Amino acid sequence: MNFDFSDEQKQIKDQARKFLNEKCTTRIVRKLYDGGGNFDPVLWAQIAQLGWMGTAIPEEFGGLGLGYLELCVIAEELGRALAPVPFSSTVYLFAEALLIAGTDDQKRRLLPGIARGEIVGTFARSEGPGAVTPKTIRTGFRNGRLSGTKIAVADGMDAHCAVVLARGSEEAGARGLHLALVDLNGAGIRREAVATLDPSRGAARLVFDDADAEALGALGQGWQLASRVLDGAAVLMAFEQVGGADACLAMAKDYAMTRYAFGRPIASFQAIKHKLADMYVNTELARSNAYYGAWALSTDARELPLAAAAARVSATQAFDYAAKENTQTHGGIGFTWEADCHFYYKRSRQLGLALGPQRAWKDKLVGELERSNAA
Amino acid sequence: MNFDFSDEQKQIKDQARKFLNEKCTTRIVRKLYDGGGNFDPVLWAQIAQLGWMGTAIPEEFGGLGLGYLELCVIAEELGRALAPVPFSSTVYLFAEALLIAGTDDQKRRLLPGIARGEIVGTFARSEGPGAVTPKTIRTGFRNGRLSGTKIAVADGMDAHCAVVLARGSEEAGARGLHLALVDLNGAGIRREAVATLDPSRGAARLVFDDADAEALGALGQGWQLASRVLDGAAVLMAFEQVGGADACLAMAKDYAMTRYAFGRPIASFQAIKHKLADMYVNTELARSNAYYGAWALSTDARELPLAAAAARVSATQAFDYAAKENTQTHGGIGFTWEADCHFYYKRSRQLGLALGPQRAWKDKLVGELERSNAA
Amino acid sequence: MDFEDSPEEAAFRAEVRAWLDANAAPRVEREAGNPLDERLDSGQMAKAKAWQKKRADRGYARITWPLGMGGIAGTPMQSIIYGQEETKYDVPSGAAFAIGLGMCIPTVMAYCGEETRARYVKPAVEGAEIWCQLFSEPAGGSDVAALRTRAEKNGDGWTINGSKIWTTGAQFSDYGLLLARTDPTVPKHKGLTMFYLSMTTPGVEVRPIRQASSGSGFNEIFFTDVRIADSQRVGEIGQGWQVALTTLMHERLAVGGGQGGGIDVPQLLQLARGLELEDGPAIRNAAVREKIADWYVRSAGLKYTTLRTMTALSRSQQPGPEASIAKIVVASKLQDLCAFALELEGEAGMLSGEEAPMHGMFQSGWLGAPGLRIAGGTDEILRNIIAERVLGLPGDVRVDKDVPFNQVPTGR
Amino acid sequence: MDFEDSPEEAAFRAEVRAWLDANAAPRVEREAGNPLDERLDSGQMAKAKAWQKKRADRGYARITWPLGMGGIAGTPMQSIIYGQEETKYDVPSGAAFAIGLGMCIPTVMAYCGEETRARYVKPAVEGAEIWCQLFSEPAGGSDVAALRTRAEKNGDGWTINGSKIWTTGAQFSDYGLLLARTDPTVPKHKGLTMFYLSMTTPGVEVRPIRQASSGSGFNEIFFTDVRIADSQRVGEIGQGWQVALTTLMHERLAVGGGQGGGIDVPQLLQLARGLELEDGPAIRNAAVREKIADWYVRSAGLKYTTLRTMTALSRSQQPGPEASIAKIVVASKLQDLCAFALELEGEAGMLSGEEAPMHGMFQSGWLGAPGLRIAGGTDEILRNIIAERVLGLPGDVRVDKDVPFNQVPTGR
Repeated sequence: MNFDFSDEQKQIKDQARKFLNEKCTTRIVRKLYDGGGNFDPVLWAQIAQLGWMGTAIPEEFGGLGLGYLELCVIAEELGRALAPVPFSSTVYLFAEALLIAGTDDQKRRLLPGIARGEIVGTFARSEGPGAVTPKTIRTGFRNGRLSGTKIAVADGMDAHCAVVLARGSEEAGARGLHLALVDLNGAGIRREAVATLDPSRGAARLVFDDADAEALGALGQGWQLASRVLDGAAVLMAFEQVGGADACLAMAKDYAMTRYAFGRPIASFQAIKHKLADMYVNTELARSNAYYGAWALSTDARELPLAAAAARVSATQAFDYAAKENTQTHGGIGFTWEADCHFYYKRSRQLGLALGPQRAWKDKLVGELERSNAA
Repeated sequence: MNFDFSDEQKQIKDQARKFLNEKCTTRIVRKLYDGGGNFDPVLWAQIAQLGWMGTAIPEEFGGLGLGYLELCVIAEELGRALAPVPFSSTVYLFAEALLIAGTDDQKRRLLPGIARGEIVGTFARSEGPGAVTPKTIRTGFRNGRLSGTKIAVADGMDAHCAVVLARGSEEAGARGLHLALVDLNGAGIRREAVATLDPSRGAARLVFDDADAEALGALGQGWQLASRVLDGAAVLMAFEQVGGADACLAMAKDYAMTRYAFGRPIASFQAIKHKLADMYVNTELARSNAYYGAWALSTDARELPLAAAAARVSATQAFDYAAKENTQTHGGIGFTWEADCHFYYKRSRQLGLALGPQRAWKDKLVGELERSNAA
Repeated sequence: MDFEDSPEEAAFRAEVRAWLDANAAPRVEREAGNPLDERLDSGQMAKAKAWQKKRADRGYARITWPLGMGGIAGTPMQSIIYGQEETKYDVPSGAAFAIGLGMCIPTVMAYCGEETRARYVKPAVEGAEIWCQLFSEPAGGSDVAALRTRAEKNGDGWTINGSKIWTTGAQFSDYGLLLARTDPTVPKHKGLTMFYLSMTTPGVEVRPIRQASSGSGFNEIFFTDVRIADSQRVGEIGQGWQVALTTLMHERLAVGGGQGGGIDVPQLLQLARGLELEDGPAIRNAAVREKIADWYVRSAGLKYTTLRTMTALSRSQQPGPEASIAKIVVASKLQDLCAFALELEGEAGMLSGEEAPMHGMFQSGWLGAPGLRIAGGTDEILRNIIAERVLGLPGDVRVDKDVPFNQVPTGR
Repeated sequence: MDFEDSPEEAAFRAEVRAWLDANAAPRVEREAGNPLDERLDSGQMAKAKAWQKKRADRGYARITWPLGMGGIAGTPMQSIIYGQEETKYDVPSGAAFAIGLGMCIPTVMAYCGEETRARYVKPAVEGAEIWCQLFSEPAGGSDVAALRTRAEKNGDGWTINGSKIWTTGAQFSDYGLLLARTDPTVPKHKGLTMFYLSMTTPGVEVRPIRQASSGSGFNEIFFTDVRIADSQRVGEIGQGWQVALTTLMHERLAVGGGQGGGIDVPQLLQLARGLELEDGPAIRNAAVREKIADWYVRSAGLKYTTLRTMTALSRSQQPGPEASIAKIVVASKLQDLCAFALELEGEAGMLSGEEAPMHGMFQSGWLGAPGLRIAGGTDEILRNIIAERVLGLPGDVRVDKDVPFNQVPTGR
């Protein structure tokens, strides 16, 4: 039985944690909250230096060629540190879309820049409130021209390129969808910053008006490819969420141990103890589900869709609970702008919505159970 | 503002409680659990003596002609006492079906006997696992003959008569359904006792094989009439459920105050205090929703379907929670056969399923909200 | 059982309505907002004060108070009826006066001499002077009596040093009711004394607290060598906790309590009607319907609980303990319902402000909800209160009970 | 990261499989039942004992124990591998020996002299003698150390009076490990002493406890003037609690813990596929799907947590504290999932036994779940344990800490 990270992977994790502990305190998150831009470019440059963006990118495309397990442990630490950088958009989504669907030329053109931290990428799917289904994709992609609006696109103000899910033909449902690769600095593209719950993670409305774009992957395969990209991203983001949940538990514990009421630490009251025990239980379950997702992703297993959905749902639930009950444990002080609790509260929701809400993943999960049960 | 029972109604309630405290201890429930029959005939005779079955039956049909508010307060006390008698089947369902849909002759024939406690009645709707929808009603009622099977029919072993929801024509959906009134001692009827979760409330499988029956209410109105009957019964049963939840809270509190662990009453531990506080909150909300249902029932208000659904859902949730957490508060001793906790646990589920599960009532509730919102 | 006024209530309602008709315009629409971010600018404040004066002159400012003190010596039910009717008119909010009139002035009336009462009651009820309550401290939290702000006897007056927090309305208050520690060598409840003071006294500084939801309805107050006279003492030295209990009891008498900022089932229903999910309109989705029903029965349960309380008042009975449950139910419901709404909105749920569906109502509710679960008693403290005061369960073990305050462990 | 055996593990697995192939038939089907109602009739017991002997002879009865004592001095991982393989064969349950070998005998091995060990260990590991644990009492509950069964020194032996409860397997046990109070005048943990005794000693009476779910897996044991020798003492006088902690520590080392009696998501999925709801097949209903997903992630989370624990064992590391969470998760899930299944079944959900869908599996699980939430530590105690032992939070205030046991308040 070998269901854990290796010593080498754990070492990468420890180093990442040490680095972020030092370079990515919540002070830099606070700076963005107070209006300091969409992300922290200094931190971005530093982690590029460490090669993190290229962790799972093969060496032939300029990456470190390590693998997904290594990327998972880094993701957990980024989540714990609330790192305000366009990592998930660029690495989990954009680079993965290229790796999964790109031509050799497309990979050569973009992946080395990603690995060096020079290219920020994103993935644009949603066009407005409600579920994202093939029916709701109205952005058109025909003859190399892209037209339509995407909102809210994570890191859309800072991305150089995007992969866009778009309709290429009138063919019904998913079969008419393509993935389009677009340079966001080209003509016919308007970007508008949109405010989101989490000011430390920028987002945009992208308006394409006959913009130049190229196909990524086979035409008509857009929906399937996007699903596969999302599965991988869900696993990686689950590690970010587990890291965030873990950080909340640690914060809540530290506060409860040092905060006294009625002559005793509040950590000695059952209401607090049981709350923290529940946080722990949820977080451990989420961690285990995320590990399974990591295994499935790293082996490109048949079980990936199920494992990804379970990791996603479990991690979203754990981070939600930990973030809100961390604030509650802190009491009034936890609801002030000066406390860090709200950074986690807002991030928990942002991550929980970014790849689509729990509901959609639960539906997918049960679909996978039905399929595997029938098989 | 006059949203409470009157002093006279409260007096009826106090008297009912005093009477049941004395005559309906859990000792008689235990007798039935240990195999003493389907219900307690002595208690049934005593409450007939008090006229409870006729509370809402007009005087001209042999009842006391009081009203639904008076019946509600009695229902709460029956629920609190776990009274093992066929009261709900006979009074909330069977008698109400007659009052709502019966001809003058039918009423004259049966209501006086109900009021005297001589006739036990029931209402048969479900034919097996899953939802009860017009589609699932296969029991046929044509030319005064009834054929089909109903399960689980509460008090079906002891009832003299039943109202049966049956299909009278091939017309699609609800429009082909009738209510049939049938003497269960007639030819072509087989009854089999079926075990249920709550041994103190008997139930049966009723098999009709070309049995003699008569129509109750207009043909084709069976579904609508059944809905109206269920709405009323849901309100009345909500009072039973609130009574049961209240009893659980009282039991849990008494136990927690007298049970010591670690040198202090367990009632002083937050885990227990907060559990009891939650029981209280749920029960008070359920009580308030039940009161609104009582108002709607007693005035036959347009709001009855919504009020009944809310009362039903709220009371089911409150009793479920109170019954299971009462056992939990008692710890090991609460899970023994000798303790009374399990009587409430089992009754809570039995009542929660008897008129159809929460799910169906929630769906109806939202349907009503949609309608009133659209109006 | 019905929802009708008694004949007396109906007559009073008609009288109120006639007066409101003559003095105010009907309300056109109500706006939902974050319940924790209520702020008044000075223009609004002037209007609020003018309206308060008008109400006081008519005796509708504090209906249960005596004639000539802003009231008509009315019943609690009449007070509720007035409130019900007033919400139908476009009048300024009386929120700025709520704490002063609901808590501070009743305490002054109960514990101060004739002269002080004559000086302060009337201006307060007429809206000319606004009061705030200075009890909570950073070090106290749920343990209010563990406050550390010192009042030291200094000649014939007192010197105040320390700070207070979570003070609603301090920025526009003229006076404050201050609970301070006068003797740290006795157990915590025994060393407290109550005072009042002008918020313009030298050494008093008010700083707004910025909340996690961006707004700032609360303040932090700093006291640096603030000198006040002994005549500003309210009650005996060392009796501060008993005086404070009077104040807090008045707080609990207020019917209702929790507010969800106008975000509830109807709004969720509206959202669900407008959104498409994977399998069709959200309103047809069984999971959505189930949630709507769950929250509806809690909202409706609260609504009818309030009507039961009002019925008790209408019958001149003591209201039951049911009123304690409102905030517990409302705050968690607000948090869960808004989180669910954001899920329905999907990726667009992360948008805040006007970009989001329904003007970002659910985002704003979700951001404010953690505050609502804490302010005025955390969920946990409210459950303690229900367990102890309503159900009569024993209190927790009290390790600080008989210990001199300055020897109680503080972890520091 | 993978789920493969290491080469050593694979070799051991092959060895075990070969032995099982030679000694047992493959399992045909597994039956779900109520986890709390496990009982053995005498025929089954004879078979179980025979199989235990066979395993002991091979060294597979207690793999981590020394050679010649039913073990092969193996690793915890080998023990797990054996367990995994054995479940694939149709062999008698070893449940009857679990408490004796898992808890009682390790305590005997740790605290008793050579002679006693030589007498008792082998018969126990070979299944000839069965042991039970006599700690819990009606008066104790979650506060195990508050037990009241007295052992009084009497000449060169002891006289036992009192009663024990929740004793699993007492009806077929030969010996019991007994924790008794030898000095009620000192604080509760200090006045305890551990003994062992034959369950056939005069004055010992075993009565089954009937559970709310109808079954009776537990017993109550009464001691009336039971005489035992001082040589039956385990550890020093007054050291009983320390000895008991050894016993209980062995309990905690058991991997896994909670069992849902084979009622979980796959069974619910099967039910949902077969039922029609108002709007079509239950499996297509969004609310049903949401619940299935919620429970699936909890079950899967537990499953993979167990694999993480096994990985730690496989790597010869200390398993993490994750194992503590199993029963909390399983018990509540069982109760909620079964209640939900009953709701799906509708009015027919109230049927019990064979009349109900899927042989009444969900009814039986629902009836047993309250017991699972209590037995072996209530939900509340387990949360305390996680908070204190895993997270390192402080214990609750202990009013009975330094008080002589006979002066601790009991409410009586």
